[in-house]
Amino acid sequence: MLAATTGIIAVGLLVAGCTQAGPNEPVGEPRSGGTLTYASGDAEPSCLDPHVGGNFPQALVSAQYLESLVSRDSGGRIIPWLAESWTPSDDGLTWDFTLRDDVTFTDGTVFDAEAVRANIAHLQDPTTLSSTGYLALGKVAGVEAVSSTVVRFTLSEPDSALLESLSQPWLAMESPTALLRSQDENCASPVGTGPFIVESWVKQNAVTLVRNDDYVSPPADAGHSGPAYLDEVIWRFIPDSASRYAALQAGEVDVIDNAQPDTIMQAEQSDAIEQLDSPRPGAANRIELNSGQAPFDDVRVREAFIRSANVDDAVSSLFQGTATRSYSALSSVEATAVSNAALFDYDPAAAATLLDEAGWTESDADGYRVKNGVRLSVEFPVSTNQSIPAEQSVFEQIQATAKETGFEVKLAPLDLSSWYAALAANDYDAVSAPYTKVGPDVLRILYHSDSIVPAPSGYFANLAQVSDPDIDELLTTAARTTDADERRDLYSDAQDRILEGFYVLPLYDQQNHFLLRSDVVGLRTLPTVAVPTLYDAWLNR
Amino acid sequence: MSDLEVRARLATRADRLGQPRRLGVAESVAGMLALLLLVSALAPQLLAPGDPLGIDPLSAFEPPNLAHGFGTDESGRDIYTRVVHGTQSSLLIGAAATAIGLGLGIVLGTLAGMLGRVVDFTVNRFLEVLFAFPGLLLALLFIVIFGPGVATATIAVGLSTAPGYARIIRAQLISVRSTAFVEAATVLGRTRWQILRRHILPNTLAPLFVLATLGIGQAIVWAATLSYLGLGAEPPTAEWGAMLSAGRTYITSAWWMSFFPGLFIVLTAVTATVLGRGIDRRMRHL
Amino acid sequence: MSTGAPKNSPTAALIVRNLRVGFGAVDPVVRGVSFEIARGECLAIVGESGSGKSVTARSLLGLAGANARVSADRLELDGQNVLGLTDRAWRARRGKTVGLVLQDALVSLDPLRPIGREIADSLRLHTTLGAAARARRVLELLDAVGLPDPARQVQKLSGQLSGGERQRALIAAAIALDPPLLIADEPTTALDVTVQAQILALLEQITLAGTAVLLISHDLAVVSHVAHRVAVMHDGLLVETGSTAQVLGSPAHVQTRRMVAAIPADKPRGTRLSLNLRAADAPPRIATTDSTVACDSTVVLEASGLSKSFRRPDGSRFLAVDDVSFVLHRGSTLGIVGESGSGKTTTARLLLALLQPDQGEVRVFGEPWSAASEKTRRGLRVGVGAIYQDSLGSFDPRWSVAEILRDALGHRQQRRAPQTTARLRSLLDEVGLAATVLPRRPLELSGGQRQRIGIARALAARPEILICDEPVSSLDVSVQAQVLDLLDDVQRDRGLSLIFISHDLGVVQHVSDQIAVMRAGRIMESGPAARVFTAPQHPYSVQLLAAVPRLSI
Amino acid sequence: MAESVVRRRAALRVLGRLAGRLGGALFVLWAVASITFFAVRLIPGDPAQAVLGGPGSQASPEALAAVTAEYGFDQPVIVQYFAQLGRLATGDLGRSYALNMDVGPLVLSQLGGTLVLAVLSLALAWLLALALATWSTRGGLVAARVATSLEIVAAALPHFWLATSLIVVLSIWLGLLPPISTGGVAGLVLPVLTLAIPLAGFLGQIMRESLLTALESPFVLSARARGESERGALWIHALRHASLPAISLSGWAFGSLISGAVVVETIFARPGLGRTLLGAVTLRDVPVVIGVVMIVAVAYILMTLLTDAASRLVDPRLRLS
Repeated sequence: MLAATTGIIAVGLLVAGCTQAGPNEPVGEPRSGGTLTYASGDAEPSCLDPHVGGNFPQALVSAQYLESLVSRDSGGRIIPWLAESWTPSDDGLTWDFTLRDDVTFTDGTVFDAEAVRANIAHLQDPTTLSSTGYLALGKVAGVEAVSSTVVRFTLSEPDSALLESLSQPWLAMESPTALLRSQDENCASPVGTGPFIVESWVKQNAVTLVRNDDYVSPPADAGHSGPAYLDEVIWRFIPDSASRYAALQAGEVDVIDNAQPDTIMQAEQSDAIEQLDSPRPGAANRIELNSGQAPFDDVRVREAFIRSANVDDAVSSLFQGTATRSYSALSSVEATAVSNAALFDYDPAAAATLLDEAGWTESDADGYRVKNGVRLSVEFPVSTNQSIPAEQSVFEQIQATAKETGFEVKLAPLDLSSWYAALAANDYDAVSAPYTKVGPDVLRILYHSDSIVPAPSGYFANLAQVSDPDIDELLTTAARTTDADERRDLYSDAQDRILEGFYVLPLYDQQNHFLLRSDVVGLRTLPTVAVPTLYDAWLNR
Repeated sequence: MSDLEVRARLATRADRLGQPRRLGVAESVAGMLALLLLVSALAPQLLAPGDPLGIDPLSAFEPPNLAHGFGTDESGRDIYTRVVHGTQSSLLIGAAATAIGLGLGIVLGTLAGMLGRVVDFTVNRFLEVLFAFPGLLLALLFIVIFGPGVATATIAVGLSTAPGYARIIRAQLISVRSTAFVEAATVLGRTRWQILRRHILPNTLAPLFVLATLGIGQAIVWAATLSYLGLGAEPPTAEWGAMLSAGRTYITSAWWMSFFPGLFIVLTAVTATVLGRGIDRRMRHL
Repeated sequence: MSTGAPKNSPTAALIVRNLRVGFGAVDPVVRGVSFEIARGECLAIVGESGSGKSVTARSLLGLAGANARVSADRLELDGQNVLGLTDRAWRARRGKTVGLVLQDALVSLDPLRPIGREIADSLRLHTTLGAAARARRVLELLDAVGLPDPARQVQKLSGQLSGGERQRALIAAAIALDPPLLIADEPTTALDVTVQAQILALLEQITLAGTAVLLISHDLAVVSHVAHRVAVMHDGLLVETGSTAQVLGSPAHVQTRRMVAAIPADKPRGTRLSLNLRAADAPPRIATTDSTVACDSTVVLEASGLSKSFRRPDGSRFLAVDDVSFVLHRGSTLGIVGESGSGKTTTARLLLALLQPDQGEVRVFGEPWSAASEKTRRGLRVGVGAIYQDSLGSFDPRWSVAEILRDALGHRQQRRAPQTTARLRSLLDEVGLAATVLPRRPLELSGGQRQRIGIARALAARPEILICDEPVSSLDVSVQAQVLDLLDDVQRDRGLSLIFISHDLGVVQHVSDQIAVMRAGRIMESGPAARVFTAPQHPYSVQLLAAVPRLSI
Repeated sequence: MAESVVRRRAALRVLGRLAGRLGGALFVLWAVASITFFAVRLIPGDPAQAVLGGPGSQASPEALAAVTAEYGFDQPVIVQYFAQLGRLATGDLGRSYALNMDVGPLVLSQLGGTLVLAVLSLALAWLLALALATWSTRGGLVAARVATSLEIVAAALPHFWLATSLIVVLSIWLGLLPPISTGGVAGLVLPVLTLAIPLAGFLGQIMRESLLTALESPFVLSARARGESERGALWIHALRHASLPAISLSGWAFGSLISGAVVVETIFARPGLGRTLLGAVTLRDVPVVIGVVMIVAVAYILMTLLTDAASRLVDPRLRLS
């Protein structure tokens, strides 16, 4: 048992890329009891049910009380969770999931095929206002309960990403009885099968979770079985990063997320605080260049911009080694990620020649390039909600270095809605938009020309406005292909074309750093979307 | 009552222990500070030749040292340079906001004070309503509508100070209108217009100078607050409030990033107050 | 009256030898003062503002101030030396062996506390009396100072009492433990004459009861009633001390003479009040009918049936001026006299057309004045000048004397023009001021100078009528005398017609040809000054005249 | 009989004043509501969109339609206006776009925290100001100079800077106090200090000023002449006078505390109106903004009535006329 525990943690840490072994190793036998306070820097969700809307803050907290049909291990393989096994039909259009028969929701409702059907229905019901889950189920035509333990998904076309989609917290299973309640009630206290139960939620302050003593259904890669160790979890929302870290220092809280680079560096010095780094899956953090309009409709200008931006120095100075530079469109945790450093060297000279070739020959008083009277300027709206300060500083440094080559980068920090508005109005030349989704299928969402067509809300995911039939072709086939190797090849071809087209300037993985008091042991993140799970965590006090 | 009215009220209770004629130590210091601020606003290059936006990633987060008196920020920019260059935008915002507030205040106040009961009543009700949005609330409401940014923040601060100015000006007008010397002028057979021009307006507007001085201090603090809340000027603009909100992130590791801009805001506000009091004391003693 | 007690009598309640009081570095304001007061004796220290009389009084209670330097050869209260007492020891004496009554009880009693409490304080501090006993004593005291219906009054705030009642309450507080010595600092200033008389009577009664009373005043006439002995203080020294009769009857020191001469009451019209020191003994000019401008019968100003009412805070209206009529003949002076609230100031404002009457009208030079529109009136205004009580307030604080006068001359534009400067000089000359005042602001001038500037401004427009509202009531007697003389001169030289409004019968009697006695907005009695003052008909006039403080020797 | 008449008149006057006050208050509320309503109509963009959490939500057209109908955004503005007034009259502040709950309960749940903060800060500010004022009147000229400087500087301190400085020094360097509100008393110290210190600067100046005036006034002189001690002069006479202007300032002070709460609650992660408001402003959550503004307006009006009553309590003269 102990061996298993540490072993698994070791695996988890391999991924984490940062040892959680503090000075107070070796840790003793896990002890039950105690209250853990988690301080989240993400915005407080407006609804604790991740079906509604579906953003990362919801994923973070709901992972403590909701569980999905499947999960993913640190190697990226899909592993059983609430579903013990699954079998796709040969045409890939129907999937049968065999469910655990020993699981009940914390309100006593039995977890069965009917429950799954109800959940999928709930997700696809427009009045639920689901967005993430809704999109992920785009190809799911229908769900039926074959038996109490077998549920069948019928697809409109093969979907190689189905399992990855189902592994995400936004598609987690909730008690159908609870789902019948009004949305307000369900938002305030969603009912799942997880190791903890939502006890109360004081808006603007904290969510209180208590242990689910009847818990039986940890994912296959969990550190132990049976109920969680912690009695209680206080889930606080402290948006101000400085206050959050100070609170951790003062021992007011035990775990914080969205740790800023400088605080991570401080934590390295301190014995009392440990770090847990677990990059998010899906796309890397990158700057997308709007190839849909001038000046970036010209590949030479796109390359020139990328070559003129000194990203390496910016990242090293601002992230102080807490983030590694990425040369890929995908997160480094994606097995299928293709990385090509050569394309992204900082080379002002090359950039200059490229601009000359592209016709941006003259330059004006301020040293900016000009082409027939038009200054070479780049509109760059920045979402202050989605880009942490360090990242905004990276942009500022890119602005500064690109200036030397003659780019005028106009940074415009905006609140979320104005930012979306700017994108919807196609009022941008460069933009950075994180996108978290399990698996390489994220590429289809981000770079398939279909995604240029705005949703009713005006939002569209293909912000680089990549419109390349070949890429479309590759991505669509990949999404249909269930054979792993074939799929990987298709995706790597697609990535090559995207990278070589200089549509994106990769920066680093979506940062996902946690800091914890060193007496918090066994905390790990789910390899699905890298949200922490407190199931294995215990207090070594 | 508004911030401004309170400040004004405090200022005009001229420091009883200070001799009116003699220039107090505090005032001479404040005077010099004001001079420095003006210089750094008009010709920052004289005090800080560097480039406030010039980055130097390799010397980021340096604590105050000989090379960088106030230390450096996350991109290795020199904080001293930025603070000095920030004076301009900060003072400008403060001045603009004050101008807006004062302008509106004068219009409203004069309307109320000069155009008889009905107007006075209406304007007063209107002001009462505005006062139900204490302090920043009016500004925040305005920002909700027109979105954040330097311009809106400036206007917002201006708007939320306007009622204060208006009420003071109105009161001043009314008190001057009923003074003995205005009556004396009537007795000397002066026309309304002459009296307005020679007595009422000068005696009403003179105190506004003090008000404006105090007001700028307050406006700067408020504008900085808005920037700090991320609703005003944005980084990397060298504006004190914006610098503070940038520094806030690193407060646990790099206190100097927020300390020095804040210090300058406080200094400016104090300077404004002391000068305002000084000017006021002189004005009422001759 | 008794001519004081023998020196160094054992019964002396206060002995002061060579008292010196100074503040900061400047030379002392009290420069060696010596006097004593016996029980049952009333000594009056008389002096003008700045003579150091109040400081003297305060230092007798050890209240000269934190930064005051007090020294004396001898300072004994009730036979005990009080030089260099600790604050604690002083506190034990204050209120017990010496009581203090300040002027204007409105500010001398805590406006937030019922007077009963204020009076009970000294009992609380110095006796072991219980609350009930204190309450009883307070009632007795209020009764003793002649406050009607004490039981109701004790609950009232000083603001709810009339000036007289207030002053009585204040005295009651001071004599609560009946201290051997009572110091009364200007106890009757700012009171109406009739009330003043009552308070003086009260003080006299207290003296008779055996208390030593030190009366501080600027007004010889006031003290002459009650004081056994008078000490004249000037520039920090007692220049003359002696029995009231002797000091006032045959003043030895020039300062005393100046002050005696300055008392206007009973001095015929035209008599000089301010002594010309260069010719100190020049016989005062005797008033003759021809010495004043021949009062022809032409009416320059006429008020007929004037009425004006105002709204009270609670909405009810009250008549400030009620059917007032009079005429002003060319070259003569009409004195309007009345106590506070009699409506004289409202009348003045009506005459200046700063207010519109509800009924009746004012005619000037036979022309409609109050009835006319401001526009047409403006043309006539040059003919009607005004002099105000608060001269300082009547000047724009931002203007220098030069600007004020230039404006009054209507020469604002031609600032440097020679004729302007000439006019300014002659004006200043006329009001007896040097050209050096021109660049200064009124705030920097003395009260007397300000009032002279006020007169100069009024004269600048060459008016025929001057309306003077309490022009001298805020001035020291000698200054008052000078200003009154000045008015007399300019009237004579320019043949002006004056309306002279004042609460001070003495002054009015001195300056007026015709007199109107006002009370509660109505004119009680009017007629030639001589007649009204010698043979008043209306009982109110009689009462008023009886109360006028005269030099009673 | 004259008595009774007087008393009746007095009673009528009181009633009249109360009625006037109430009317005034209602008017202000109505005006505030109207201004805010029409003001937010100026906000660009589809409100239905906002309800669904902004353009980012990728809301489906069905959802948009549903919301538009539910909130009556398709109605003419005037209809919506009266509907809104009606709802407000019944205490219904509408529904938050972002927090997806009714604004009324939300705001009320946040009100408590802010009130505690404001009241405590006001109290502390009073204490500080009083202490400083009394001390400075004792200590002579030097003390007075020191006091003045302290007050001016204090009054010039921006909340956000004071707050962060306090955190750095007291929590991070010295580790004395928790840097965020933990719900415990310790967590209240820093926020209250942050709000109280600048306010104390203002109150202190005005108190000291009026304290000196009172101590130099003739009635205190006569009290001293009666043998009253300095302490007596201070406590029985002067302080009462000194408190009057400060009391009348407290209405304003409350307002400034509310705006201070916006900053303080954000920095110290305290639940409260200020933080709610700021969140709503950044998310353009209009109903919440209106709700908070309305609540603050009500609180503000109540506060002014309260200070009014307080000064009547201290100053009997006000009770007379």
